[in-house]
Amino acid sequence: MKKVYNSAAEALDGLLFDGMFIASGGFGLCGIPELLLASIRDAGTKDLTFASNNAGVDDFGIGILLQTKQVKKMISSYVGENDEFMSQYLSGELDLEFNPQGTLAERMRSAGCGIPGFYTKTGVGTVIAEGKEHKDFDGETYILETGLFADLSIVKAWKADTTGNLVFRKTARNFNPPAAMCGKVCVVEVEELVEPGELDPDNIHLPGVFVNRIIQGEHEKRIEQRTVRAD
Amino acid sequence: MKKVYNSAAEALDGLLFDGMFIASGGFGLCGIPELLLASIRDAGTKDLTFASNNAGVDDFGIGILLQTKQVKKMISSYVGENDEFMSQYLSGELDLEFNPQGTLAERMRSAGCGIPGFYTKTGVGTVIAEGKEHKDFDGETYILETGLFADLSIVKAWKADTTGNLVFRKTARNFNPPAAMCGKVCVVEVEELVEPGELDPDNIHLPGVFVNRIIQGEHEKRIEQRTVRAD
Amino acid sequence: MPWDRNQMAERAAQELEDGWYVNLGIGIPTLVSNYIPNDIEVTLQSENGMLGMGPFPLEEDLDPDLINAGKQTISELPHTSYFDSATSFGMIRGGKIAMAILGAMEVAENGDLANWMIPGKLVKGMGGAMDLVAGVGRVLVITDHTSKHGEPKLLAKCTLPLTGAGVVDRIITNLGVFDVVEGGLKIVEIAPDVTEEEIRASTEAALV
Amino acid sequence: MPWDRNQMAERAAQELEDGWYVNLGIGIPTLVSNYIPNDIEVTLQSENGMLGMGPFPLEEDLDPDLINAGKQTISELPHTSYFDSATSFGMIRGGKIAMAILGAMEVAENGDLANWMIPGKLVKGMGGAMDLVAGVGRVLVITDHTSKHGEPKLLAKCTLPLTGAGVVDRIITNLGVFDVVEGGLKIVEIAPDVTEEEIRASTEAALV
Repeated sequence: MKKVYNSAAEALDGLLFDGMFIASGGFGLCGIPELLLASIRDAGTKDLTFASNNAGVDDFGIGILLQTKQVKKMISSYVGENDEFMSQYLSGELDLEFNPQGTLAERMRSAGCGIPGFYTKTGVGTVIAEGKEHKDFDGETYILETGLFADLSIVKAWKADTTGNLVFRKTARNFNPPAAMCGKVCVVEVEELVEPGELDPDNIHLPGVFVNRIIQGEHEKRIEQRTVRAD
Repeated sequence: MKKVYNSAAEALDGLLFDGMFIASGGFGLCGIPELLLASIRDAGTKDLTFASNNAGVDDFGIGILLQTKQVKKMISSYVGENDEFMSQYLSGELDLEFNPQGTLAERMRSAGCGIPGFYTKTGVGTVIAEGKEHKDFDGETYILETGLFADLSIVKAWKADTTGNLVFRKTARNFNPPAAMCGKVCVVEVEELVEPGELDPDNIHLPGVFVNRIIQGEHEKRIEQRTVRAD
Repeated sequence: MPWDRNQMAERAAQELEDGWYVNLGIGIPTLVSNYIPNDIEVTLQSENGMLGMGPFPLEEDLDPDLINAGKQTISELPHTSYFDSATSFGMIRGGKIAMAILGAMEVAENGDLANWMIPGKLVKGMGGAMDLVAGVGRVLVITDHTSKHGEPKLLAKCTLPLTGAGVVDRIITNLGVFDVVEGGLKIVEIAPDVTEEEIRASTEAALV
Repeated sequence: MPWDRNQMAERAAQELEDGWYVNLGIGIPTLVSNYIPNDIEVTLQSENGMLGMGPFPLEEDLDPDLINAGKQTISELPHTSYFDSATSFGMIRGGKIAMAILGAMEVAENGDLANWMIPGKLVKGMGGAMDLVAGVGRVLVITDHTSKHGEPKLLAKCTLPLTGAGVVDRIITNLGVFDVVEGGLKIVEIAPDVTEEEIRASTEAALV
């Protein structure tokens, strides 16, 4: 069973359809599946729903799919870096479901772990709780949040072996493992592809069972807020 | 804030009380907090409830606390390796709550992650589901399982740095991370204690925020089923 | 002649597909690993926190930190990964494991499985079996067709506490291969020199 | 004289205790890290998946894979650890983070906090703020006492969508320090040369 594909287009072949639900890893522009996003733009797949913590910037990340109006709905915790997003949202072209960041991450992990619902205190007493089931545990009130079951997961890792074992680097890990877990199919792009045995089995961040297809490629890895100290 | 203590007794000082609920890591005799268990036996703390996948064998692991009749109740998935357990259970001296193994692990993780309840398909239609809330999601029936909030977590790791960052080795990881997460206080025993900076920050299996006290010591690491192949 | 333990395991190995992640229970299911066809890649999961389980270790490689779910010492492979129990059952419950191959005390014609407890007698616990049957893609049971006392194990209804309700997909016994279908069990294959009459005589479950 | 931004941050840093894990929000809360007393150890959490956040990096150490929750490039420390977002919010929701220090648009006398949205105007999202205020041990708010237009920010009731209901423990403004107590806000400390009358004049919340 070969998991390694030659290009993003090849790896996504047969997986894309209009109206589909895609979960994407990344935080801001850090650790985003930039090659797969570009390939989805090129494929022209429409009416997409994206679960992704952010919406990229105008010309990078999910932003490139907003420019082409391929996105119908975003499920995100923060979209403040994207003017195109704002204008499409305010004009009613784009649907938006805000999720608290931890709730979004847990909804992804839950779906991947066969958990269709869990209770959390996050959002109780806010607009987030409206219409959701409330339940008391030990005298405190919690709300029911549901698993986010996606048609496709697209994620970015640092390294993979050919069996799909993944390793991430620093804060580029972020949403990638939970996003990888919640899709029916998971496609991964990596900077470096190695043979089985080259990764330490104690330090696999996401085991290959969660990964279906892999591509290796060059990454721009754009920095969003360049901040340095003097000395 | 010093997390490193000189002995198991010192690390447990002030934390033990009769009737308390302790979550323990380990699977079979692999990765069990043997030094802390021995220290709890020496302390003589009574009427303990233990959440632990197994109950050890007669003279090792939680078994040593069964011999001294310090355990009132076990929450476990499999206790088949322990004659003392069986006789105390059948005579009514010991209370037992069977949890499916995955449900037990997730109940620990959930408590540690502030999730008081989650739905699972595991156990639907079996004795495990009796008396539990049933709920349908997308046409399938699930049962509500609750977080296991313990008074104390006792776990065994391979290495720790002095700030409590933990690394486990091979299958000795098992229940240790979820057990560590679910206690009000978490005490860890390790084979090797290192300085901050000696562990790879990308490969910390459990961050120090989950760890309150650490001891380093010699471990017997007994093998339960010694199986080898000829050549 | 009915199949022996190894032949049942060999037959079960034919159910495996290339690229699958599979969990093998204790007993005959463990033997399946000896018969995985050479032309497919199958990765074995051990629910205590390992993917890519290897064979028993050489004497000099014995490692107390490396055991399988049956608590036996084992070895690792180049593509092995280790993880904690919550993650392990995450992949099980989440349907990422294609198949579990398990033993049985009783299987009912509706796919109910009992393999963990005899009230008042055997109180060991379900371990990971309930999670496996509820979560994996396909549940294959390997069991002798009858008990040591000659009693049928494929029943109209289980008498023992269930491991899972309606969870079994296929059963391999020493007498043949059976699918759980609408209305009962369907005979898929019969072991060499075994007759359908013999099967019917030792089966309580409806055979359709 | 009322406190300036740095003085508010310095005052906030006195709230920290040895051994605490703390999450600092964007804006003035970020400045708190400059004033952590030398005799205590405080570990900063960045909710995008890092414990042990260091200062901004040197030019030559810039790393696109190493950013904080404000998307700024940062550096690591010897005891740093990285983890995924589910684990990150696990420790937040699970109460392992002792304190969050956050900014505010409005705080109500009952501890309600609004700091994420102005309907029809500012639609950026709550990020991790709702999880933080619901989960951490203690919520400290740092905010100017009044808005740019001189309107009170400590209110009888929030007018904006809430980040959390009844979640704030203590508030540090440029005029003083306030605790959320039964019946309203209690003045804990007054900035130098500020009078209680000035505070009362610019506060809508009940001061008890």
